[in-house]
Amino acid sequence: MQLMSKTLVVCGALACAGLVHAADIKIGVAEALTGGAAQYGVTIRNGFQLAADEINAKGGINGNKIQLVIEDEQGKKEEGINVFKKLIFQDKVLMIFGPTLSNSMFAAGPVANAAKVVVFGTSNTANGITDIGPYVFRNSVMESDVLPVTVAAATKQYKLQKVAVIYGNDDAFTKSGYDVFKKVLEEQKLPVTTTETYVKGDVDFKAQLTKIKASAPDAVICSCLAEEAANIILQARGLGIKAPFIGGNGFNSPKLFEISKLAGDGTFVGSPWANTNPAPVNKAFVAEYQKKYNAEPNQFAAQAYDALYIAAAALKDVKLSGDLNADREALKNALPKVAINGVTGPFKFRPAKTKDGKPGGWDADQKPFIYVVQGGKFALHDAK
Amino acid sequence: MSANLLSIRNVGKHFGGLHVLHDVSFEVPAGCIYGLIGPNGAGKTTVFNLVTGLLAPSSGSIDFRGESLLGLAPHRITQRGVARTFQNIRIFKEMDLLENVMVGRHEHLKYGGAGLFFNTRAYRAAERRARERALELLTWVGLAHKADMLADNLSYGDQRKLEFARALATEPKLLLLDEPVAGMNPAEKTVLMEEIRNIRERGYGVFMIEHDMRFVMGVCDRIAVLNFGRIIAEGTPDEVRNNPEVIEAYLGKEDAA
Amino acid sequence: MLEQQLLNALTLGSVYALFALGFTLVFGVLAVINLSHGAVFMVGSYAALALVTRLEAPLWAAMLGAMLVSGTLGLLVDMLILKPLRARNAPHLIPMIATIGVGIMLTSTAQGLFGAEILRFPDGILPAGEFVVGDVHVRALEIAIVAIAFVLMAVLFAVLKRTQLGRALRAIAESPKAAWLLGINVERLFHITSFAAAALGGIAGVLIGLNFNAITPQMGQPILHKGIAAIILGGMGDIRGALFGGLFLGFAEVISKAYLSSQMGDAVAFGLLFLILLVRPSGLFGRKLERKA
Amino acid sequence: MMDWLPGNFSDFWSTYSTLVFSVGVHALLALSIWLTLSCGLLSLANAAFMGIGAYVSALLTLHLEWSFGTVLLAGGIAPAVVALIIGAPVLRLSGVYLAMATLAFGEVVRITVLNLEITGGPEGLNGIPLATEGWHIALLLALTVYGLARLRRSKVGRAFEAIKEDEVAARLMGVDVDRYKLLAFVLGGFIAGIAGALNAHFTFFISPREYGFENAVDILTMAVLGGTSGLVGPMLGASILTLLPELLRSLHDFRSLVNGAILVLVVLFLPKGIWEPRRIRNWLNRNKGKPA
Repeated sequence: MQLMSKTLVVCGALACAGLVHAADIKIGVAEALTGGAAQYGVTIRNGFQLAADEINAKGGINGNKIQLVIEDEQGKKEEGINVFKKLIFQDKVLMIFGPTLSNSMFAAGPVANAAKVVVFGTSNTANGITDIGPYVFRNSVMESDVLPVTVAAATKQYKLQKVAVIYGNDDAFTKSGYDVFKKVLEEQKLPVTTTETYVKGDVDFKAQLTKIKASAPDAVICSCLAEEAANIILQARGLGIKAPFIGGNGFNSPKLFEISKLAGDGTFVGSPWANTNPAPVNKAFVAEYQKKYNAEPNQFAAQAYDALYIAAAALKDVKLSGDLNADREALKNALPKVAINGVTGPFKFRPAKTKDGKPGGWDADQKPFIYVVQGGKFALHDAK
Repeated sequence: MSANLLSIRNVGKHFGGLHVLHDVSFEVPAGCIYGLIGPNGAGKTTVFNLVTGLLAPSSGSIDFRGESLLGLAPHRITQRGVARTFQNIRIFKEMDLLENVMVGRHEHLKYGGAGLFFNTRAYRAAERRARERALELLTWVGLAHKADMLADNLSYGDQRKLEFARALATEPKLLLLDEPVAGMNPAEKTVLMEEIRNIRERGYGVFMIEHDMRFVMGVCDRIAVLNFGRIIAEGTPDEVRNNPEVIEAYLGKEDAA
Repeated sequence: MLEQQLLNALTLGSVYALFALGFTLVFGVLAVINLSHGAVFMVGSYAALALVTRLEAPLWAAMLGAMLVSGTLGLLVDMLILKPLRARNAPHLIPMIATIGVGIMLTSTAQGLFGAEILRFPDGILPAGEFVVGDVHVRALEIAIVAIAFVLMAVLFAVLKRTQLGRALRAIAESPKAAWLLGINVERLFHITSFAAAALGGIAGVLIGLNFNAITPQMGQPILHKGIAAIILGGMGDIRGALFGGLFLGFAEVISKAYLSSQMGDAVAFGLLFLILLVRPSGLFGRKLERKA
Repeated sequence: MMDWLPGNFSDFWSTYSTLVFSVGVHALLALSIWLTLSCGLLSLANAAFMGIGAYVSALLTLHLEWSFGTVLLAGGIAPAVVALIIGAPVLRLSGVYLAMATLAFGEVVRITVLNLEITGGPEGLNGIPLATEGWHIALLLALTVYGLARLRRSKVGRAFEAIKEDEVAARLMGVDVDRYKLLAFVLGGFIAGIAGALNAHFTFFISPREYGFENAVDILTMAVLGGTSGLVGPMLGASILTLLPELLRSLHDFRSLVNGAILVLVVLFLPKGIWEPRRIRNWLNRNKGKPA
């Protein structure tokens, strides 16, 4: 019921916007709103919606209001392609945000790139996303930018000698996180006592954790989604593992540490966003989100929120001609010049390094925050 | 060359501890209608299952036209020239009559995948011949006018006839009939008796299990009697009819009405 | 480490067994592979959660409520879907597909009502006790799960062996037609079985939801696969087999994770299932299937 | 006047071409499972066969740059060979046991792909070039339908039907039941593999999660929904289940609820699937009797 009424509100807002302003800027949002990935997709949509409402309430972009065309891509690759095509060819949107999963981006991204339409991912961290082509942008910070800093900070703090690793080996996100961890640990010459895996849907990690315990690491590195992370931390403490955790992007959920309570204390997390970031823009975002959706925002909502402001900043410099192809091209050329200070901190793009040297898209150039969990809350870690 | 179509020698069969057949031996000569009778549970259908390869004997040998059938898969035995009908009719109910009979032609259709895919002349000719032969058999059992009806819609008696035609379609040298007249009225039985004789005239051997004594005695050239898994008598109908052991064990108890 | 791993195996195996009990009961009596059992399990979790959070019911009441909700659901599925299919003698594939549809409906309804996010039981509802013996750690809840799995199995077994109801159920499992000829009200017993099996699935959902404290609309799917593996390993339709199969699977998984590689856990479970089906289609503990000639 | 029509059509085609491609690929998959069903075998291995076809073909394209024709052929042959190897032991099972064994086989395939280096593990393979065109799918679907239609009317089709209805009677009619079951299983694997290869070359990306249990069930559902008494049914079922989510887009959160409900309702009220020639013929005949 709650969701239904939300949808109605959204529709109502769209209808009004459509009536009042002829020169709306149509922007496609393709996220997984049903299915397993919906838990991310829904908050991402909320982030976009919040940003769009704010921008429109302040008069839009150069007087033009933003109209979000929201479609459900179900977290499936074919649906991703279908939705992208619908947005590009039928709804004739200026650009597309999404899709939720890297997998869907690998399938749908080439469609947008071939049609010369900007596609902007806010939650796609996999390697190779921006290899797809020059129309592909993302503000999702790659693990390879975050994890080296996180591991270095934790090593310094805890004087780590050896660590154990656990990751989900059937998920693209956690597996690629693990690959980065592995590289970082090799580079920083930190020995690994044991490497354990689990698969999606697992709820019992005790067999792996018992092995980890027996290997007596100084810390446990965990490339996991938040949903599994809480159980992993709790079960580790239940087995008597006292070593602190070092988490990847998936740990970046305040809810996670509410659940795991003090069990998660001491955990190092590197991430582009945390709700305790004291910057005023972030405080306002957290409060507004809370008010609008009666739930705490997460990283995915924050990145979506920032992404729309990044696009808006680019659109301010674009003189919309009404010729869709020209406008799409102009937006693509304007985006790389954007630099904003958003809820995830200072942000700008950097050109992607592609494997074969072909022109690639644009990755996020953003410094991660390093947090350490204290009393069940994120606290900014002072690395010095 | 042996004149015997089927030789069963010293065959025993047991399921776990349950002995169904003991040392069963008899011969079915060529050009003969042979009957196997005996009380319920005597092991008659087991004999059929052994001959058709659905079961393997625990001991003994089964030869068909001088070659052993042991270890052959059921379809190989059919290809050698043994066909059968079932006590509880097993036609293909969701297929029409013509298709039912054409399944029996299966092994006689010698075309490969390419001929099938490209619809070659040889393929069409083979299929046409099979259809003609199937229609011929349906005509012979009097069902040609129902050729494109679903087998499921046939009456009980017609289903038996269809099973008959289907078995004949495999061009058997020996036809095994499991209670062919069960559930038939006297008029139908008379017709069937004629048809079974006809089959013999056309050069087939017939080997049947039947409870109906009048029918068996009327149509069979030779009869074997099975009781508690053993052959207790074998010979012409007259010999069997007068065998005291048979009268004692079988005819005496069950009124041959 | 071995002691802890054996304990881990025992709890994981009990979780599988707990789920498999209802699953195998339905198969044994109704001869239906009920692929909505995973969703029913999920519904049990959500029902208990809703009772605890929205009505502030105590845990025991929430558990009873969850059993009632999921049991009723099972009963409805039987009356509205499986019964008509039985009446027209549909081949075994058909009810299986129907239950897939039911599973999709339930999962999607749960997501519509509760959202896709992970939900958790509030603090303080969980029995928090923990025991430490030497280096081995075990939580009270885990002991409860193991105990409940064994007790439920024993109760079910006793009901089947000792009571009139059980004899009737076994007669149906043997041949519904013969049971009907003996004057047994087969339909009523099908309803009872469906209710009981779903209620068992529901309570399994609550216990496992409590233990791992993660409730999502999709939570039934992975355990459904393991449940299928467990009942095949144990012999389909066999109550003891569900427990043996569940435990066997739990041990196989934990041991392979502990001593081979944790990547092997699922590969071992399904590889084992595949091989055992080829060698012994009736399961490790089941009676040998009689194939009709 | 004239220029809006093609323009409109090209927009339509740009928007929906992938959807149409998916319908074609799903039709092939539904036909592949129809083949085993027509032989009385409930096999859930087709999603795994599709996956093998998709991976083999994608790897050949990415690493060896074979031509698309040979890639497609290899994508069909690879799962057919796997089917041939596992067929003999697996097909001794029947009913739900066969279903469960093939399901387990599918899981083993998925986990293997997940843990191999060359398949990219859970991250899958991306950057597969677009090679599938509409006419490829149309042609292969037409060839498949033609081939299966010819098969159905031949001794092979009669043997399949006989095996489905009564295995013992079929054996005693001289049908080599084991060989024909294997034929259906292997051919089904071949068709599913081709479908996987086609799919991999228009979606740019493949990953192990696309070939799991849910997908096996989806394929089965298409065939059963459409009806398995002929070739039209599976194709119809595939079209409906592919297009339905698009048509139901406005239902948002409750879309899959409707999907599940349709499945249940069809099973309850159209036991032989939507396309049942006999029922439709009867209905037509009844209408013919009435004055126009």
